[in-house]
Amino acid sequence: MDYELSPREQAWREEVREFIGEHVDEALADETRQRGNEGRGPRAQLFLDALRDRGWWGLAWPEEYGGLGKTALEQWIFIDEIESAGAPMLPLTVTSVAPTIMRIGSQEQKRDWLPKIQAGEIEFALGYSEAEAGTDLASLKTRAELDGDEWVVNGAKMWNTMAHHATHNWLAVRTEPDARKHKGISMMIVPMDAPGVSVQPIWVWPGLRTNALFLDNVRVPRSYLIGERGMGFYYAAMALNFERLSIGSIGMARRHFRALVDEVRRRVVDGRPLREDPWVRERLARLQIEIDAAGMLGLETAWALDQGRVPAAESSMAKIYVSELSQRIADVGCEILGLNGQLHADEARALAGGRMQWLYRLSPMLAFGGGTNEVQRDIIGFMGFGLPRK
Amino acid sequence: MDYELSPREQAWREEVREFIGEHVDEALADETRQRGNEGRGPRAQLFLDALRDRGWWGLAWPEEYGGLGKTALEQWIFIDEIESAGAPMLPLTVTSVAPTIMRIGSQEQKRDWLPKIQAGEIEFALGYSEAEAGTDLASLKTRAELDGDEWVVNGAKMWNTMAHHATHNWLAVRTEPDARKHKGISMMIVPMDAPGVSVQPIWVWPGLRTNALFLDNVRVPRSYLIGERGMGFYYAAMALNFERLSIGSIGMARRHFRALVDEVRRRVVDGRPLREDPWVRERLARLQIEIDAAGMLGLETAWALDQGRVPAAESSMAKIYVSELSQRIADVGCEILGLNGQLHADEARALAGGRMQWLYRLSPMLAFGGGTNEVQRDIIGFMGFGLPRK
Amino acid sequence: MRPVPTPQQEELRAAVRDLCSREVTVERLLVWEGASDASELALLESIAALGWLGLGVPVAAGGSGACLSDVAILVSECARGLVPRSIIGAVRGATALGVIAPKSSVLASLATGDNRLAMAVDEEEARVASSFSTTVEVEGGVPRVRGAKAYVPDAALSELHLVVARDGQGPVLALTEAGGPGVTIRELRTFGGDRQAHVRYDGAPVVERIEGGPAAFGRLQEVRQALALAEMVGGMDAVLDATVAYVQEREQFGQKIALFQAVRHQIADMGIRVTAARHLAWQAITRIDRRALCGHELASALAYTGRAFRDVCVTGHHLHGGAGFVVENRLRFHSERAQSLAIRYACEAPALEEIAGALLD
Amino acid sequence: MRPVPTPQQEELRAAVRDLCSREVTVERLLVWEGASDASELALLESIAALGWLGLGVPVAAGGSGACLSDVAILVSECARGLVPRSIIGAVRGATALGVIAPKSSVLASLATGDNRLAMAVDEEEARVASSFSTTVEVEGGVPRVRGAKAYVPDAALSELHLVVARDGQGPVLALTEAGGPGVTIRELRTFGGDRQAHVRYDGAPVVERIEGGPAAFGRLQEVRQALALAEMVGGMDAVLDATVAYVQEREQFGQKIALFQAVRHQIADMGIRVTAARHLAWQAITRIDRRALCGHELASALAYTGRAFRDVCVTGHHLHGGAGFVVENRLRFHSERAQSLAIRYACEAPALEEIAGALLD
Repeated sequence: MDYELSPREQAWREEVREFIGEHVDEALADETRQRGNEGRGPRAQLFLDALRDRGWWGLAWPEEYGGLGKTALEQWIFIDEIESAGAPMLPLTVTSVAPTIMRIGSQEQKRDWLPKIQAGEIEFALGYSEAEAGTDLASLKTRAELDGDEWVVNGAKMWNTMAHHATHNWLAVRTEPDARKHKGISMMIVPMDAPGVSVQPIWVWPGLRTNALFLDNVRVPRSYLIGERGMGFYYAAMALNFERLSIGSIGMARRHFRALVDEVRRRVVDGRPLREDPWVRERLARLQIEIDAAGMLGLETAWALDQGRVPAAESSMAKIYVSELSQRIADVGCEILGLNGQLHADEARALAGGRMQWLYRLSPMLAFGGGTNEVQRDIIGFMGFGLPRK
Repeated sequence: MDYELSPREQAWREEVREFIGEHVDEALADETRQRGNEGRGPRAQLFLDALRDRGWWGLAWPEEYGGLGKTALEQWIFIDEIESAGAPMLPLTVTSVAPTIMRIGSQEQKRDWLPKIQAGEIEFALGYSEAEAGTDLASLKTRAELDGDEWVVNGAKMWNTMAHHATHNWLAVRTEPDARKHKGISMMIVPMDAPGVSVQPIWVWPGLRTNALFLDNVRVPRSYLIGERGMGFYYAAMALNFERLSIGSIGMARRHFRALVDEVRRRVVDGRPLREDPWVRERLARLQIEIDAAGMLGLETAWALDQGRVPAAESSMAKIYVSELSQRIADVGCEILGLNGQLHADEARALAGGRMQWLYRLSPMLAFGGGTNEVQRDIIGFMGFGLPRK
Repeated sequence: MRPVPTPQQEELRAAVRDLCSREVTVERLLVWEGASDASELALLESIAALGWLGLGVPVAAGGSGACLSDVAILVSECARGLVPRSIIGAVRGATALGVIAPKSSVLASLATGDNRLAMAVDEEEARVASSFSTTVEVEGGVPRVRGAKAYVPDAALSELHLVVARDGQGPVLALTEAGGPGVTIRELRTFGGDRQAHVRYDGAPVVERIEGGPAAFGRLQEVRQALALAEMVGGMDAVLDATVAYVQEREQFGQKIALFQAVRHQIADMGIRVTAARHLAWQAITRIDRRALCGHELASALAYTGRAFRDVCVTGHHLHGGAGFVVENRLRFHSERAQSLAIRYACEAPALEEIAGALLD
Repeated sequence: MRPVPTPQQEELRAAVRDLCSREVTVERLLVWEGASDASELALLESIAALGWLGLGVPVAAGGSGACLSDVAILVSECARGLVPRSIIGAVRGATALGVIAPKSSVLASLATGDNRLAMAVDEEEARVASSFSTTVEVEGGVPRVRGAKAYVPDAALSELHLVVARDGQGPVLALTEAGGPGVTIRELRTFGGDRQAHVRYDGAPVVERIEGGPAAFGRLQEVRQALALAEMVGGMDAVLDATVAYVQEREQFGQKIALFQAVRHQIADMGIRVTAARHLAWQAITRIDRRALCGHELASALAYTGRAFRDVCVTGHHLHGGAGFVVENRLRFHSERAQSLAIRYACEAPALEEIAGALLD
């Protein structure tokens, strides 16, 4: 048994930390929070450019595509440090779409799309969910039909978060209406400037914007269907695999918890340091234990990936844990900060940067989004413990 | 809205308390605990006789059967006070079998059985569950076939708790093998001294004895089938109705909690009163809140019964709450008492009478017994909120 | 024992529900989140016209003289229907003053809605009254308030402030005019979009001093907490109902999600929490009403209900998924109020300590 | 980073598992619950013969000189297989002494099983060492132990006691002979059926004094806690495995109960707890082994693992229903050990306070 980072991993962590130390400050973290999904601010752009210059966009890419081929554990270290610093994460275009194209695209498709991604010239919104197909992705109805050498796409997508800034959409569409529902889906690229594409904003509780995407007889070249026809559901699952490390990352929760602890250390209430309050001590200690526990689950996911396994159960465990824990941190945080905990983050007096009420509003999404926690628990049962499926 | 007892209810509570004050002492409570399911001790017998002399066996019986026809709320007060005092509860013969016979039995059957029950001459074990039919009672396999004027019973029952002391068994048996499984069951009385009846002890974790009951060509008169053929499943459900107030009663939990609180008030650890320990204060306060909440659910069940409703959802809520809370009381109790909390109840030095470790062992049964908490939650969904059944 | 509303209370409830279904639209909720507008004022006037602002104000002072429990029914139903907090606050203010100062000269104006009363209780660095630094002292023959109050709900919307201060002995309660000299109001942006403010009183003259000393302050707190319990219970009911409806409507994997046992069981657990909270809350409210609180029961009701409301909201959001997460869904308004009410009225730590004290000390 | 056992550790594990499957039958568990018998002694001898008692004892003292992590693997697997606690206690005693006093003269006899070492740490009214009243003082030229120790595991079965006492300064560790003068052992009935006793030392002569002062005591506690973590993790694994197997075998309502989503989700939650606990525990064990503990991580591992083990047992019982409740079912032995281990080694309150201290003070 061994839980220590190797010297190489330790050095990598130091390197990432050093980079963060140089490129991340409170102003960047504030900008990141304030912009929400409103596209990148100037500081974030600088930061991401710096990441690209360093070659870190290709952190997880195979070396043959100019990537660094970092191990999952090294990726996990990177994600953990970035999140914990409150810096902007690499875009999904880089971490999810690109590696999928690398694996499933034809030589031509790779030649067409990867250089533009690497150059930061194009950016994708991810179009999986629909109003009636959320957790149950295989039920999606947006369809594409071949008309000569073009696909004609019709339908609507929900939660198409980056649509109002993206240049392209990475779309799951039904191309084989007669096949079984899991077998009838393909992945397709749709340029956002194609005629018939329209975007409608949807504002959600934490103050973030997402979108509904409408596709009305949108025509795209035949070659924009990436990989094989009918394999889209499995490609989406593959893409999920690239996100396993992120969805169970404890970095963000740890950052908010640290902000809360810092505030408690400073604060005096009723003439007494807040940190002497037994209830506060007990609550914070419990959260710390949970954070420690969640961290181990993320670490295990990374380790399992490096063993060449698909850590379905492990990453589901981490996802459940982190999402439910975030809710508890927010609740405890609000109560510890008291009435101040209600202040909007833009109020200068808001303690802990107003993060606790923001996390309170954000956390439900962590639990129902990305595959509800019910589905995650089912996965743990099936994949982790061999329980029978229905 | 009104949560106060009426003067009549208040007077009844006083009357019960006075009775308990006169007839219950620590020696009785100790005897009750020590005997477990090993039949009644002399003190318990005296107590139950006193209850009978007072006419309280018929507390819940209709007046036409010599009962007091007390309201559900009055019964709830009685149960709460008895449990909270640690006195022996009325036998199920009196609280469950007798009222069922009163409702479903023929005039002859009532004449045959009720006077003997009233006189305390006979006592029933309840034979519902089987090894493969626990929560899923309707799957029971013990069968009875008519042979002339006699039923011939074959099969086996599990968790037949009082079998080694009872004079009779109140048995759910399959009499209509061709009917749908819920429609094929009847209720039957089997004398324990009938040839072919045998009992095998089963010891369970809290140190209690229960039994397996074996029936090998046991012959009983035709008239021992009580009520209508094929209605047994529904009669068992009716009997459950009479137990709704007991299964969600918070009395026992409150008694154990009080013992724990008393111990904390007395105890000094590391030279400091235990009650000053912030962790202890916080834990006990939380339990108190939960006890208060559970109490309200029991009260609502009683009130709903008095409105003429079958409070299926309400009593399921109370049952879930009390069973899960008992586990928490035990856990907190063991930890508060520390190493002493492991002492067997027979050790004189055992704090709180050794009850915390006993409750730790007993509590799982409260949650899976009497219809698992999963089934109770299903019931709440269906009956309480109109959710669809499968 | 009658753990349900009386027929009269049911009538009141139905009337409120009816009003809310007409007047409290999602469109308006989104507007009111930003600021008071004409429709909010119109709703206030409708409610005043129905006599509801003065429901708990003594008849002699121009109110209906209903008991606190009736007001709690009103407030609970308003909370369920998402009536703006500023209006619930007006009911709260009038009721509280009606209870602690039934002969106050300003009561009549509160009952009609001509004036509104904000309650300035909390301070930034103090959670208990003994730490309050706001004082009432006679200066130049006039009693004046000096100090800063924080997170005062509707301070800028209200004509009158009831300030909890100290006069060298226990807490005292003093009425001041919001628009009077020496009062500075700085509005705050809160996550729930209600209208709170920091208020400085720099020698603001006292219009009326409430007699009764610490006992009056204690009673004020009880009344505020009773109405907070009513708000929480009303909100919780709304969240549970909405969620029960949603799981029977939403389909995934080819079936209503209510058919998934894991979903059903979450509904069951919400139901347990809501039921227990409702009874604990109403037991406390009715006993506050008849001044018959025993021991720790208010603390118990507050801690349980505050926690339950927030938990029920979290589960409600979870089961609603994306549909409940858009800003237009009523669910999130309830979730905001849940957090806001719990922070102000139902903090866990002091409740636990009070209960522990009752058990152990 | 390699959060799984080494191949050598897997071999050890398999060997223990094999031994347990042969020797630890339910019939024997029921006997051992009452008292040590010949079969328990025989098992102790087998284990001694395999060199496992001396696994963590230095080679120079006749042991195998394995690291603490290897001993933890052994202990974890013994716990999983329900090896009697008295035998696990013998491993613990030998290992602990091996770590804190690698040159002790009695070590060789512990490695062979000729002697067993009981650790007399706790006192009835004291939870922290600074409150201990047991002393070591020189009387008539001989250091002697005076005081009472409570809940000493296997006190009567062991030839030697390692007593934690005070000498006017910090805690000191002294070896005494259980059968020597001035030692009175009163056995206790515990709910888990293990063999604890209250022991009075009335001037019992010290056979050997362990050098190292408070640091040695600190190290002793770490080793004891590390092995307790190993025991808890082993037990938890066994409970989870048994429950996973049972829900796939038991049928109700015409289907395997594993097909009920509510059952599956309870298994998933058990799995999460067990997985997180396993890693927290092993991280702490391996860091204790290499003397590289950071901050609060031992406290965190203890609090989490102790709670998780008990919770997993409760869920295990729940899903087993009646079948797991009969005294013959192994499940309840694990549940007893879960409570017993948590009470002794993984109390929540001090762990929380240690973590809070690390965060806040």
